Amino acid sequence: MKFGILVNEGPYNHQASDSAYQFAKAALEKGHEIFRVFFYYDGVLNATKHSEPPSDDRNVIKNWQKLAEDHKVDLVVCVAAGLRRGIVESSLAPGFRISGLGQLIEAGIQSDRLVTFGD
Amino acid sequence: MKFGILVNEGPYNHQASDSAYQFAKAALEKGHEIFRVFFYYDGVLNATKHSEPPSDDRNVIKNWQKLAEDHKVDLVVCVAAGLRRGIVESSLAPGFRISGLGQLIEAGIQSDRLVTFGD
Amino acid sequence: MSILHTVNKSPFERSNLNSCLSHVTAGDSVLLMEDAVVAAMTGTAYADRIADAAKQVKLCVLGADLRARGLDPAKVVDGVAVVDYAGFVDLAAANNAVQAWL
Amino acid sequence: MSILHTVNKSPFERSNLNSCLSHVTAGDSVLLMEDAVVAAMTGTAYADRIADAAKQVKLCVLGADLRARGLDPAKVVDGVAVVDYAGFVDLAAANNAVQAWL
Amino acid sequence: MEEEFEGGAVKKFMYVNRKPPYGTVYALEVLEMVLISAAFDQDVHVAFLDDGVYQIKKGQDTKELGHKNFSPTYRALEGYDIEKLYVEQESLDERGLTEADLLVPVEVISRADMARLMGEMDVILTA
Amino acid sequence: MEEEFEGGAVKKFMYVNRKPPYGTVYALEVLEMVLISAAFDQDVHVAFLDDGVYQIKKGQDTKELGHKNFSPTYRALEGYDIEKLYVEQESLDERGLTEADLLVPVEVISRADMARLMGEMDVILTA
Repeated sequence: MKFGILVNEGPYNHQASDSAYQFAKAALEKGHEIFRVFFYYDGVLNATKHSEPPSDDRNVIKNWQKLAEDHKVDLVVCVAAGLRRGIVESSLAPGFRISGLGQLIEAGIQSDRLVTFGD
Repeated sequence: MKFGILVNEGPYNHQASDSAYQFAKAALEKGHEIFRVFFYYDGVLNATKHSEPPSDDRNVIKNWQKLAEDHKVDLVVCVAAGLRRGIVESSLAPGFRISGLGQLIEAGIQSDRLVTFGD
Repeated sequence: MSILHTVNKSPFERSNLNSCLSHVTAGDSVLLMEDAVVAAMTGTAYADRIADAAKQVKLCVLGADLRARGLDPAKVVDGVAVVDYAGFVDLAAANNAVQAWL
Repeated sequence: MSILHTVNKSPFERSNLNSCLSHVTAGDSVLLMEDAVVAAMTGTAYADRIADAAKQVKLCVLGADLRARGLDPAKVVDGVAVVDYAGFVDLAAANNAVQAWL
Repeated sequence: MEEEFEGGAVKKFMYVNRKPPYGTVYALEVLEMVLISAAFDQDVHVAFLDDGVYQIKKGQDTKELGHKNFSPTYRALEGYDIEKLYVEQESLDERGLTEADLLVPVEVISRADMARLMGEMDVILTA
Repeated sequence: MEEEFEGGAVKKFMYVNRKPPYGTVYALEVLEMVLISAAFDQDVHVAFLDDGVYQIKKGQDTKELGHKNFSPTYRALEGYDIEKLYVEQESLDERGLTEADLLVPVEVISRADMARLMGEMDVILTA
């Protein structure tokens, strides 16, 4: 089955991004496909390359990057939501790309299920 | 009277930063002093220099910068909260500085009132 | 000693306002701001609770937040005072501490 | 047609879970996750509401979120099923759509 | 209510609004999502329940806040062929509001009908 | 309960915790704030009410989530001379919890006493 995932909140402040990551990992392990992960609202903040969490905690951004590397998951950041919040091309960690909100609607159309994680 | 202000949330996603700005502006207009504005939790995201909101909306970051310029308000971003969320020296808009959480406790001690704005 | 309590979320969505109102003491003030301003209006399922609270403490609401949401400051519950940001500053100054119910 | 409803906030803090439970229909499933897992426990002021809901819909709770908060999966309300993330994926696949009550 | 299923790619989308405007950005950014979706020729439904009904309250004036007043955009949705706007009766009642308080034509339905409508959707987007 | 007011700079600080841990970062970052405040020789009070009581629930195990389990740090507060921890009785009751469920020694007080205690504070920090 093809899953689309929408992440509404940034890293650390809310568990949304962690839960989305755990869901995506579990879906892939079960042989499902992740059509796309779309980052909207404060979710765009998950794409920053400058995050350096304490070494004894999980690294939310690196978790997504590794998932993208290992499974070619498409990680898309909303351009308009990013501009509001200061996430632009130069802030992006490897593995993320910036595009339009249409990519979320497309994920809704192309995926069998769209699952949202937020506050 | 001396006010300290704590901003817990980032720009746009929550009204907290707007309300804090309106409070600070009104306090200054009434002749009070703002000892410091401290940005903690997602509040650190108010300091990004990369934010470009739509031109028909308010610019939250510029509002703070102008307040700092016009009234020499001390805008302090928590270093540890910033590191988690990717706000580091190179991301700072002019007018903000990064320092430790002790600056918030000091604001609590030195100010007559500490007012918190959050989610 | 008295506290200015600020509440910024709708009582239909969150328990902040209820929790705040069960921790006020005589002489305290409560300011409804941001999304909490909906609680100040007459005709809602919450209006009686607000009318009761307004008898115990000084209850205020931010006019700017009411108007932004299309709510008429002339139609707030009896006993609730509509204030502007300068009034918010005065409330913070008039009490000994400010507690945000987040 | 059936929906998997996800709820991630405590019913003591927010109205999400109440709102969700008043919009479920026969055959739907509800997953309590993140801070909403506190609702699944026996002994709380909310437990009767959950026990009732578990008779109407398939009610599940994420074990990882229970254990993180020191809550014992063996002590959830009767009729609530404890699942892992793989179980969450199965629930999403088994229903026609997923609705997050944010 | 019949839909064109030519091409097999038309899905029933629902955007669920449960939060008031301005206190958070969700109302505005959901609206931006609704507008974009118009370009995809899907079967779009927009639901207002709980505090979401405040998003379409008449008479919003944000000058003092400095926020953009985006409420007129709801009236523009019709021009994008987005005409299926649903408001929950019980949510209005709890807030002392009536259909006359709303700035855009909507279909007011009961909570039970809202629940049934949600059950017919393929994609449900919330914030 | 008497305080040293030498130097005139000792204020009564209260950190109010009302949210569960892990769903949001507030519990952790408030704890970091409490730890820093220890260096300033203020009169520190830490209150747990509403869902905040879950922050000090025994037996937290975050391995599956990947989150850092910061709950042992509450037990370390004593070493920083932060010993005034208050828990609201009614909040425990509503959640079916008792003092025996808590991982650190606290003073359990009534809601009315919590309200009175708040009224004595100079600075109240919440998140």
